[in-house]
Amino acid sequence: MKPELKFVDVIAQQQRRHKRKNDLACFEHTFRSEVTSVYPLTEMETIYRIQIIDPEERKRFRFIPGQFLMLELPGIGEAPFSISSSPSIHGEVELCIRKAGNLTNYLAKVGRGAIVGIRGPFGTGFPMEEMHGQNILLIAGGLGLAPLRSPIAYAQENRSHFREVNIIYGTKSPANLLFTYQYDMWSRDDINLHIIVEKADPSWKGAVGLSTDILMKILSGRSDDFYHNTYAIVCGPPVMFKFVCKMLNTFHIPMQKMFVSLERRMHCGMGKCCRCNVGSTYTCIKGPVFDYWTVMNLKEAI
Amino acid sequence: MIFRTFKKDELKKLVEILAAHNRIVGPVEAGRDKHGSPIYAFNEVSDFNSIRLNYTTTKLPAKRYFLPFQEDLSSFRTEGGGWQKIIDYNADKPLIFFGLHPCDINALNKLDKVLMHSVYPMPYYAAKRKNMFIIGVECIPQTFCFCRSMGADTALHGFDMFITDLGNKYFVEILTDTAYNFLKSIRTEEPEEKDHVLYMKAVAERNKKFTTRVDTTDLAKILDMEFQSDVWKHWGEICLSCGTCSNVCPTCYCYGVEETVDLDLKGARKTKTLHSCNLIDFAEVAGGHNFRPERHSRLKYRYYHKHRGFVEAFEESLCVGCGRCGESCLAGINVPEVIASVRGGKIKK
Amino acid sequence: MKTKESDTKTYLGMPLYRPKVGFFEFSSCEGCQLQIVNNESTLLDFLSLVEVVSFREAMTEKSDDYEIAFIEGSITRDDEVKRLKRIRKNAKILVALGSCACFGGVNQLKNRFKNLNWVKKEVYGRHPVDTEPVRAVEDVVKVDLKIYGCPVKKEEVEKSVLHIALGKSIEIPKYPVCMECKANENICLFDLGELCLGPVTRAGCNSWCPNSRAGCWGCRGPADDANVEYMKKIMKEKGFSEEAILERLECFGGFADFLKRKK
Amino acid sequence: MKKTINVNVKHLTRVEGHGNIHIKIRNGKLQEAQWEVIETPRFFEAMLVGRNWDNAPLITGRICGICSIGHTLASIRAVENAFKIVPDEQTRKLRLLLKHMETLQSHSLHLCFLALPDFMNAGSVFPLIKSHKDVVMHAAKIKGLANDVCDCIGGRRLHPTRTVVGGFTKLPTKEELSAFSERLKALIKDLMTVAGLFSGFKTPDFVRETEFVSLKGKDGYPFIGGDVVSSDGVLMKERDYKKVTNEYIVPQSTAKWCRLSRKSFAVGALARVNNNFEFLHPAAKDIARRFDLIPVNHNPFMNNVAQLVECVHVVMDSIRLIDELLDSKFTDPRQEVKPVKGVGVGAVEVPRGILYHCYEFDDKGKIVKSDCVIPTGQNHANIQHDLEALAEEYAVRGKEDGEIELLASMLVRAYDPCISCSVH
Ligand SMILES: Cc1cc2nc3c(=O)[nH]c(=O)nc-3n(C[C@H](O)[C@H](O)[C@H](O)COP(=O)(O)OP(=O)(O)OC[C@H]3O[C@@H](n4cnc5c(N)ncnc54)[C@H](O)[C@@H]3O)c2cc1C
Ligand code: SF4
Ligand code: SF4
Ligand code: SF4
Repeated sequence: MKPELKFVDVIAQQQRRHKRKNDLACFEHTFRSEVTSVYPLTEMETIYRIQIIDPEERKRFRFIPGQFLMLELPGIGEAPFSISSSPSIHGEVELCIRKAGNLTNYLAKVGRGAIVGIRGPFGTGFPMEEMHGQNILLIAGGLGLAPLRSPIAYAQENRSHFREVNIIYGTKSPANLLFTYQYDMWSRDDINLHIIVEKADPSWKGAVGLSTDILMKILSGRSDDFYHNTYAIVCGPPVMFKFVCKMLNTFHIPMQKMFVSLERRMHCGMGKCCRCNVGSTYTCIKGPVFDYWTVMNLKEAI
Repeated sequence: MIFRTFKKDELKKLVEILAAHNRIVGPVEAGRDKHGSPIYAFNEVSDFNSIRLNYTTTKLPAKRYFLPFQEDLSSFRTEGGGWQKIIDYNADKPLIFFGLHPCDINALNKLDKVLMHSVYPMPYYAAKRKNMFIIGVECIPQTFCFCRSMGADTALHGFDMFITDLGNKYFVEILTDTAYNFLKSIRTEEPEEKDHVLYMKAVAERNKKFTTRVDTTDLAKILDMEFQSDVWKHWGEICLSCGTCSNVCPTCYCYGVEETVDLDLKGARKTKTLHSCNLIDFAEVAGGHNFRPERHSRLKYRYYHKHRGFVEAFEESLCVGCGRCGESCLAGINVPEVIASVRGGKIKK
Repeated sequence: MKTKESDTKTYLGMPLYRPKVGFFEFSSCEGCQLQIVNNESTLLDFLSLVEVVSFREAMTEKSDDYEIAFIEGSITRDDEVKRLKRIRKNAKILVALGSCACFGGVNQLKNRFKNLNWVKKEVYGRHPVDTEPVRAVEDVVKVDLKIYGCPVKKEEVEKSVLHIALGKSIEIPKYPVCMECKANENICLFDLGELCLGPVTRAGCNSWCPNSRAGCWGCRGPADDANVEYMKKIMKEKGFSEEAILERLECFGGFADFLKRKK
Repeated sequence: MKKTINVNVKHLTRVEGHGNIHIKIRNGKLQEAQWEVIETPRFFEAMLVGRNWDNAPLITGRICGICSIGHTLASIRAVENAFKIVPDEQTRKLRLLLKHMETLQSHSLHLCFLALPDFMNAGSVFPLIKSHKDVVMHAAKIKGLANDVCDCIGGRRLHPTRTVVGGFTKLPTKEELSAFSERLKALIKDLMTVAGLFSGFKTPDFVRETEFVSLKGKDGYPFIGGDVVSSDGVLMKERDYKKVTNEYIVPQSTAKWCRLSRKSFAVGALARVNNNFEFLHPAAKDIARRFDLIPVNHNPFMNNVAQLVECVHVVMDSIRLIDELLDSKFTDPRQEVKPVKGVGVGAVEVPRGILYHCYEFDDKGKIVKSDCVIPTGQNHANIQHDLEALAEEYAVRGKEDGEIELLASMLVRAYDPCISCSVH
């Protein structure tokens, strides 16, 4: 026998496995997808509807609210974005993207019909089913409404499963408000929508202040039953969720019932590149959705 | 485990036979430093005589063979508005690694945990790792290594065979049938009782030579408690943020991804480059916000990842105690001193 | 050179912008421009991305109708200031090409001498010559992009131009040369007993000099957050003279701020 | 006869650096012909004062981007001469090989990218990429190979990193060298194609007798060090270069001018070929004869041909050098350097002529004084006198402004001037 090593083909080896997360081929697997609609929301944010091209892949694609995708434009870049649409629609997602740098600026030039790549879904989501039978507080600040739009859609579609549903949405100014066209629809399904801006302009007739102002109003004077049976989902800049969560905590809403979504730099989405680590926890795997207790225990999270 | 012994001159024969049919990577002398001492490196070798079996530690681990500094994750052919993605795991041939020390074998075992045995295994690593045939050798402890403290001074698995010098012959542990079959091409013998005694003596001799110790008791907890400690500021002041420690570390695997378009616009590629958590842009996000803008916060993170986070996830730390980072650091920042200082020890100025 | 066909070039279906570019040299060795002509294997692809309208070193035609102006060299005389300001007016994007343009390059070494008259006399005797203290381009006009190096790396120039054409952002490494040097598996110059500024110099040259076993002289200037103060201490502890360290740091002008701060 | 002619070329193109041409002819008489050098001086000689010896090659290499290798080698030679270091044979051969490749790179750049458009009625090489793609490709191949060899031996093609006082920091591998040897052998065909193209061009007929200065060949065509010789019979030691160059300052130029036996002299490829024809490789001699370049030739436009001849010579000689290097056993590339108080001069034949560097050191190896004399600086006066004669002659022949402008520009370009370098 010749003492010669045989080449081991890992691709052939992994064919035997079926669990996607252990499948070697899923690492760089990209769903070729088409941008089916582009709708500008504000000067900075645009909503992109993206559909997986292959019908089989489309059928199999599932996600839970709170999860994110890696969106790729070959040669330009790849970046993580929260899925901003209803989990009941398969193989088609909406991403609300703010112009922030290389990829996102380039995306702003891409029109309907462009072919992009998506990988995912990745990360943890909001435990919507666990919340059944409970009150929910959906609190967003600024672009935080993007990840929140998916649980809102879920709450809307499954309205009967929840008790009281409150959405609190705050932005800097009326011009920054996202998804204005959907507000009526949200209110219609017995969802209390509260909108507040930090700085009004002459046309603004709504509330002015911080989202904590509204939260205070909603929470004050409620019964212990309310506090004990309420879940909160908080999305927004770190300063905002820090204050909101602190307030929720003073009303004794359990920290494990408050959920936040963290944003970090990400290059893989699969717990390999380490760029998203908080302390030494992978935001892409253990997060981006964390309960507040966990966040409190993470070094350098906020 | 199956044990054998063979005469010293058989080793050359074994390497020559293997070299005739396979590619071999081994420790060689890459140059001499200003004092005339040899500097070692892992390189592809074809001649047994260029292998330095009694090498101390290589400056860099054999990382480029399983975690290359830079590799393409995929390439694209772009035409009109469309594109096609082409994926290549960049492994095409098996490689024999001749002469890895226990720490470097243990480093691979640690990398396996995160890169192969966690969710989303990394095919680029797996493709190369599965094609490594490893012949380990016993090391000579150096003043800067503390593998013993990290529990990485002996390799129990992760190799195909492992040889120990018994004076006039080699003692070999055989872990895989491939290794067993390879050994058929030379003359080996069943070890006798006196070989076992000799082996035990050799190991004890070596163990006596470990001089540097790191106290790892409750380290994960202590690191947590000392998160705000001022000692980090001291190390941050002298750290150059140059990334050398990560580059020479056999277990550092963090990376960044960049996409580039070919100059002729006909293609594009997605390239992975090893990064270091000590580099300024490691945790910088769009808009310029940096989660770790200060040097000390980045340096601290490196220790947290290795000695706390990894422990939490895999019940062992991501450091084998090879001491390479401390040896290469121009500022002299090294694991034993940093950990001692976090535990409340004095810092040498 | 004008060609119509490439006006329709696209990438991923997006039309490409084909900028008109001009190359202009000031006080310099013209090596950075030469680096561009020196890229024999990729020159044609490069030229199809841009429309070169002014490049005195290579062509006779010239035009003031350009969008990107590549400025090579430092500014040492009044007529240069005027010319540079005129170019700034015409150009949408002004690129400082190479260390001379970015920091004054080796030329700024004459600024070491407080007395410019001594400098003039040393070279021209009593003959009158016109010269001013050397300035970097950004000390005279606004600079939109800096491409570092003495000389520049052609790959970096090509990439920058490609990214402008594509509308992609241009990223230059923020970390130091050591990172690339270790990736290239070089023996550290300090192990060989030589000086090297790799730990504080901005990467992007792929550790050009250390690859040749020659220490880095810092031609690309400091990396972001470069720890120059401590590096100086390290070099001194390794037995290098204060003078030798200073000569290195001041050679290309990139570390001028660090040297000033000390005084 | 044309009575009035005005030629004003501001910032002559396709040359390195900034220079202007002014010609004024009134009533058929030459009133003014001026070669004006307006380049900004950078004061390299002053910059070096007070700095350590190891700075010299690194900094002076930045005098010129085109011949940075030549500057580095001249600087190294000056330091080595001052410190009494004698480079060993291996270093000498590698340096010569590096030098050859710079010559090939620079000559091919000048011939095919800067001079060629004049003969093909184009403003630059860019349109030729479309119309004469094959020629441009041959030229790019020649230049590319030369640059690749420079990368390999010098560390990079421009501002070399491996060349130091005492030798090299790192050697090329023999595999690399032998691969280049093969590529160089194949390059002869490309050179012949370019030669074929140039043989179809008409060299303007213009002759002005001049003195040619170059290094003197001893056991080969001269490139690095040795005695200085002139076609008027002057013979000097390298260290006495000042007696050859006799620099002086003129108002119209920031570069200094030179003279020797007459009011001006010429250096460069033509001077070298004229003075050292016998040492050329036979293949190079053949090309010279094909173009009627027989010494002593006094037509400055023939410098282009001389460059072509040298291209052939350096390719042939490089193949020989590589063969010899491959047969030798590589030794330690770098000698130890011990500074000595004193003066050292290094003369090197760079593409455009003899380059001198001279430094004076104190006992610690600090530079006390430095001086660099650049080939184009030595040619300026000659260019001026050629321009005068050319303008006069062609005015008499009744040429138009445009034609005279082109001829005058071509004349200056034929010298392949490195203007910023000459001012430094
Ligand atoms: C889980 C998650 C969900 C997100 N959801 C949204 C969303 O719904 N809408 C939205 O507009 N933005 C979202 N972001 C932020 C978005 O990823 C960044 O704005 C985006 O990466 C900017 O990329 P760029 O190439 O345009 O910017 P550049 O600054 O040029 O980015 C270069 C690279 O840096 C990394 N990077 C930079 N900033 C970030 C960042 N903030 N987070 C992660 N990586 C970064 C990326 O890997 C990117 O490839 C999300 C981020 C995370 C982590
Ligand atoms: S951290 Fe340092 S000692 Fe530990 S494995 Fe890495 S290089 Fe070796
Ligand atoms: S040689 Fe220079 S660049 Fe390379 S590792 Fe050493 S200090 Fe850093
Ligand atoms: S190693 Fe240093 S001196 Fe050399 S090119 Fe890079 S930055 Fe410049």
